[in-house]
Amino acid sequence: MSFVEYGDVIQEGDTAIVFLGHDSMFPVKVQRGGQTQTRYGALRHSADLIGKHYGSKVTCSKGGWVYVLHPTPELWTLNLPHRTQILYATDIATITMMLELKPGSVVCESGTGSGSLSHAILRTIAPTGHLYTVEFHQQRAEKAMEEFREHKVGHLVTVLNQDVCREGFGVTGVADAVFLDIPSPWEAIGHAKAAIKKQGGRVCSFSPCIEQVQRTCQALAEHGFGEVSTLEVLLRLYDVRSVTLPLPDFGDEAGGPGGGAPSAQNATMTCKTAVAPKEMAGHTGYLTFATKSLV
Amino acid sequence: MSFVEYGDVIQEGDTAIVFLGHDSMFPVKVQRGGQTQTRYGALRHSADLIGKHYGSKVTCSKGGWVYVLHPTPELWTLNLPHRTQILYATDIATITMMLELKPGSVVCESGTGSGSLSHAILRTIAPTGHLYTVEFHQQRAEKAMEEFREHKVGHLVTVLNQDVCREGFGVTGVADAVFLDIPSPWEAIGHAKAAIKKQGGRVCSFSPCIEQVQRTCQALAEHGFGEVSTLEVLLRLYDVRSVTLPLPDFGDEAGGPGGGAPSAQNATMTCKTAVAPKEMAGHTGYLTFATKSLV
Amino acid sequence: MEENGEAVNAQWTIKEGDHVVLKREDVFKAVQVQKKRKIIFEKQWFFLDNAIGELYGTNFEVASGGTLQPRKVKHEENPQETKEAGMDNRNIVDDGRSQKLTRDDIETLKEQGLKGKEIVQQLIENSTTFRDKTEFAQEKYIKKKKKKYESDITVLKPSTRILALMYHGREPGKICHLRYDTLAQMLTLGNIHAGSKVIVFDTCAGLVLGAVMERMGGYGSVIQMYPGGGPVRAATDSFGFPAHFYQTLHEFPLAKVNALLAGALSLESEEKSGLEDSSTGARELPQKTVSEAVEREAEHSSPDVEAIVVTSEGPEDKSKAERENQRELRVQEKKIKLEEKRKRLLAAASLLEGRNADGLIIASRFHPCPVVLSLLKFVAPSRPFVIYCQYKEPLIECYTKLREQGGAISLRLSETWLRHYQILPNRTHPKLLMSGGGGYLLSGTTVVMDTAKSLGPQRVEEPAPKRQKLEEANV
Amino acid sequence: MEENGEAVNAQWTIKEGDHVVLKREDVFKAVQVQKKRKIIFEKQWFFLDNAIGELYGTNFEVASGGTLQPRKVKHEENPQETKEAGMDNRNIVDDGRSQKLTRDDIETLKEQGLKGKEIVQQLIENSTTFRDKTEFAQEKYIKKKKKKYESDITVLKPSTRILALMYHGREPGKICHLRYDTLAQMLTLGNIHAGSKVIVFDTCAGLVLGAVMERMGGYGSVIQMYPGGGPVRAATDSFGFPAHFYQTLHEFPLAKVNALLAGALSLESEEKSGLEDSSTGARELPQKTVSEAVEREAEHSSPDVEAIVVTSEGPEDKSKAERENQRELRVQEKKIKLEEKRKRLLAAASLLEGRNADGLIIASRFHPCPVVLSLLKFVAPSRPFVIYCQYKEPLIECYTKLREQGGAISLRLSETWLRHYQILPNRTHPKLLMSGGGGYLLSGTTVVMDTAKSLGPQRVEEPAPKRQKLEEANV
Repeated sequence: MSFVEYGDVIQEGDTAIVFLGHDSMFPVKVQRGGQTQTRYGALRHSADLIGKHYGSKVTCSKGGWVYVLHPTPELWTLNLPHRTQILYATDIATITMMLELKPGSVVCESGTGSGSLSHAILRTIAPTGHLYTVEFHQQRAEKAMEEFREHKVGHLVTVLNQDVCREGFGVTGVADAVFLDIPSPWEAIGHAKAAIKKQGGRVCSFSPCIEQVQRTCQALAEHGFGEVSTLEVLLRLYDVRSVTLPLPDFGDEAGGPGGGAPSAQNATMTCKTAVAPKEMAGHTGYLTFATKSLV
Repeated sequence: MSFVEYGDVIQEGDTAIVFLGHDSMFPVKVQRGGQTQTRYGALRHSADLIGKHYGSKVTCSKGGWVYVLHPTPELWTLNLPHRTQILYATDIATITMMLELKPGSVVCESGTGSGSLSHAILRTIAPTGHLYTVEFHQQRAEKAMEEFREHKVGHLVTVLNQDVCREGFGVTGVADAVFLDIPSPWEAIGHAKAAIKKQGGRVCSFSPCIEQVQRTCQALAEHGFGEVSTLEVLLRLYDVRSVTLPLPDFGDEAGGPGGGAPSAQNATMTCKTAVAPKEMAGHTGYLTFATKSLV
Repeated sequence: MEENGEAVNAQWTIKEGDHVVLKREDVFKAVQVQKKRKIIFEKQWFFLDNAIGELYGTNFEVASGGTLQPRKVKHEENPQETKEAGMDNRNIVDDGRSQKLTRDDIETLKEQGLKGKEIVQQLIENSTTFRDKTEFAQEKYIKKKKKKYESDITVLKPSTRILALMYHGREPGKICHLRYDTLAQMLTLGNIHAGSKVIVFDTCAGLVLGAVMERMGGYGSVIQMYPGGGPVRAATDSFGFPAHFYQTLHEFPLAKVNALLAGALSLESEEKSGLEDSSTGARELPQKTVSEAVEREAEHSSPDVEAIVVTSEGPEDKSKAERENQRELRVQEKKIKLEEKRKRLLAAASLLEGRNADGLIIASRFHPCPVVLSLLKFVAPSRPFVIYCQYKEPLIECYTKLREQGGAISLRLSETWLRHYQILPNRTHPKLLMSGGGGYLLSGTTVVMDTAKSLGPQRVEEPAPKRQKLEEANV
Repeated sequence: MEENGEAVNAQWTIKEGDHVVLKREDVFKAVQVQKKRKIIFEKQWFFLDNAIGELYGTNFEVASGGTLQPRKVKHEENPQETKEAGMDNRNIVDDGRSQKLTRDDIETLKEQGLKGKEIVQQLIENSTTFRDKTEFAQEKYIKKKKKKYESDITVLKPSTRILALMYHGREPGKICHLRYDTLAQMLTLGNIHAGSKVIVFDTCAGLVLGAVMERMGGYGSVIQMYPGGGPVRAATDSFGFPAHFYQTLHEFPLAKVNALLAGALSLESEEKSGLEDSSTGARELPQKTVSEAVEREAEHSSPDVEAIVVTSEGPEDKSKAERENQRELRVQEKKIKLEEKRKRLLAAASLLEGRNADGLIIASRFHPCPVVLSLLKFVAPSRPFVIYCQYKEPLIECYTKLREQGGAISLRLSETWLRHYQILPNRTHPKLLMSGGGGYLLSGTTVVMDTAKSLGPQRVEEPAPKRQKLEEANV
């Protein structure tokens, strides 16, 4: 297993996802002799995990069972330890396509944060691309590199612990795409431009506040970026349900209460429906994309 | 007929709505001896309209027919002559409820514009309320007053032709609610405050751009308004349709092309669905509400 | 109009017996003002006695012993000056020791008599990490702390806005998850206004009914259709309408709709059946009480519906008669009530019988299809109707049925998206949480039903070219 | 890796035969670069001859005779300086005479050789009402005028982003109204990446297939399932993938899925039926040509799919043989093609037979239910699948069936809202028009199918308490 290559069988050193039920799961680093407690009892790594197929149902010591899943960047996003606010799959998907990432792409990113987007980028640019990710916060930079190695994508990534606004990405003229998720993206636009290939490339900035977007768009225009476009993608999840609606009783024509009419007292009608949740994420951030054109 | 009182029968002087089909209608001022051309032929007012019930089907000279509808502020909004950009029912509904308008409310409005919101306000505050509406543009102010009279709501409204930012609403301490749809609402917040009753009241400002909202919110805070809340309401209309989806042909188990299996070549499945239109109004404006509290 | 004038004078003062709404931050609660009655709101308890005689809109602080102290000067709530948001969390090391004030310190502050707002301010100033936290974290922090230490309560006059917000926030299940902006659409699309005759069928605790009544201002008439034993008006009562509003309110049981449509509910037959009904009525009564009890769980203060009806008839005599007399009186009262009920039924029936209602508003947990098909028969042509449903599928069915049946045009199935914004200097963005859905509406306009079909070559709603420009259009 | 190295050197230069995308403003068109071939784009015609040898991303102006002139210096497009939006339309009196330039003046300007941009500028400067118009009206005005007089064309390398934008904007019907952001979700939720084995079934002109191939970068394998006579790849070809990408692409007919699942499509039987198939194949061929002709209506430049397949086999001999030889040759070629086709079928079958695909992506006009239930059988456990449908109802059915059947967890029905913004000083707001809907997705993860049901007391996806915190979780 690695985050960029599927494996069939759980092996020592793998990061597996233990799935307990809807929206309830956690990652486990599989270690010979290791043991993990779940609410259905213990999972013994050697006996219950190693050698099993990913996607298998595994019975815990208390008799309940779980599924053990192969990690993907998307499952990781749902399970990673939060060191910062993170990007979720909906924004990640949009960023990946709008930055035109594909195998072989060279990408610059800042900040690394909790590595949610980084894993998704690495998945997409492997096996021939490279990610330069810049993180201001030292502990976070170190932890990220450690995770990349554990997830067997360390060879695809360079983590730099520096201030991107002052020191840039540490590379020049190599990137196909640059992604910014920092408080003052406008201060890094010049560095982004410098990092991009001379033949051109794409840039994306993620910002929660509209004022950040305004300043960033201004900086992009000043640096000669084209196709500047700001958008927002919101996910609306639906809950599939069977709902039963009562049919009203209009009585009989003689005015008797609760007549024996076809629409009798307890008549109901059932239909399948997809219901939006009571609350949803109403905003994550604005995504601003731009193209550095051929000069 | 008036815009604040239903009538059953079409009378001379009424403004009736001629409904030709989905999203195709226009207003007609009913006049004895008058005649109106439609694509289904002429409508003779005396013979075809006057004395007929609202909601009747009327046959035109070429044999096609139309429905003649009683005017409502909402039908008027869809049919009025545009002198400016106008507010539509979705925003109007939100404004009316969030301003707590009801019979007897005294309301100040600026600008009058094409009178779309004005008619809706008048409908709601009749028979005992009053609307003071301020319009900068003289021709528009005059045209609005003319329409109010024609629609028999003239007694409920005072139209002022002045600059609300400099001269205010012409009344003090009488309003339950103030509505602003002007380029610089922040310049009129002081006047809005002055117009509202000493026991308090509500204010709403409609602005397309976020910068206007920001300045307005600042002005509201500076003038001591509370419960400042900015929101946006978007209408998503659905088209109800019957869609037929083909069922794929997986062949028979012997590998013959297009087998006589239950899922035969031309099998289909039909379902009722509600489809969103390809394009919808993505933004009209931000609505900022606030309360002038008891002082 | 006399009582109207009286109402104007009195309307700004909180009086005993008033239905009011308490507000703390964004949380509302509808209560009736009664002396010596303990109110529990947001985990605080207090008495409203001191609110009586104060003006609506007054802010109160809860003092010791649960008494309310009016605050005359109103501050803005946010400790704005302390807000210097660190743009991200980069400098935060969570060591669990970022709050320099200990629990004991806080207790001491409280004992020193510091007000809630001041305690929150102290907490913020003593938090070493506050400035480094992102705005989102800051908001959460302030909100959490505020909730714990602040206690300002405002007493408000009820309104559709406030009650719709309150129900949606606290008990959406009781109002079929009808969101306030959706209710707003219903009132506007339904052209609800003074002087009209509107049919309302709501199983939203009477919230929609109350909203309609507010918009009619006591002019015109409302016929509330109800299933089961009796109309539910818990939310309606929370509006605190003046008594005369209730004189314009009628109710009619769904169970008699078929009879009325068949013309079998004539005045005479109903008068006869009135006597038969007396037992039925009695049987229905407890049923009704139960259903209302359920509806009113959290609205302890709402008076009984019947009580209100009686109130408008004048005060009851509280004579000290013998037991026999009392029993006699009770029988008599019951008879009067039943007679009253019968009269009201006939009055509602005669309003419906004309089949000339000016509007129809439906928001129920029932399948909307049979409801709208039946009740639309009572509506005059060229009038709007609006049907709410929490789910889209039943309205798709309604749409199809109405298209097949005819008699309705401009059918429109819609939904609204509601988005709230945070407007703050350099921190402007949509709120991070939004409502997933506010339900669906089907609206339309009635027309004269086409008895002889296919008169012309047109289809009822054939797609037409964009707005036709006609010379006479604006004559 | 040699051809890869070659591709790197050549990839920035426009070459004859390249698939490129033309861009003007927000409008795209995919074409193949061919000499002396007239291109019509946005009501303008021109030849791409001069583009050959230039770099991708170059802007061209259309000069007389339809030749392209590269513009080396790139200006920002908006005549920003003229934009002083009157905040509303209050001062505009529409007298139909606001444009001081007459049609003749404009023609004169054109004759004087003014470029489109300059004409638009002139028009703006000569419009008396322009400054008084609201921003919305101004944008409309500029756009209208630009469209009429400007002609800058950029030649771009195709990508999923560009082609998805192009199809959604120009021919949404051909891609089942799949919006680009929805396609983006599919690729991410499907964990599409180099080295995996992915099953794709799309009736979106092969756009989804192309997007998947782009994300796989020529590593791994893709099996395209197709209905009818042959796979449709009009959009796929527009990506201009290097030839070696096509070596990783396989196709398998839906009509043989049951046979394959039943194990009846063994290598031997297929070899025998290969001969029988030859007539069938011939019969199917014209059918395919028709369906492709329909799909390619607007894509005149796309080469025939078979041609590409052959290309990867090497250049054809163009010997001048006698008629007999030619006929013989044609028969021979046909045989070779059929043999090739049979081999490809078997290759695809053997890829599927392992039932260990790493992902399944469906975006079709067919009812998704039977499709997903069949094709999911070819997918390994613990792999993602994503199904697109323009309508929600069929996916609700899919969801229900999959829950009943088991073998899939984390089922998620979703939709995305896409909102574009105008970011301009003092005029920032969401765009006034937005897409009404981008379609719906059902996604999930396969698991080992439970043969003996109800092993434990749990239900497969029982609602669980919020994220469990476990000490070992992050070991």
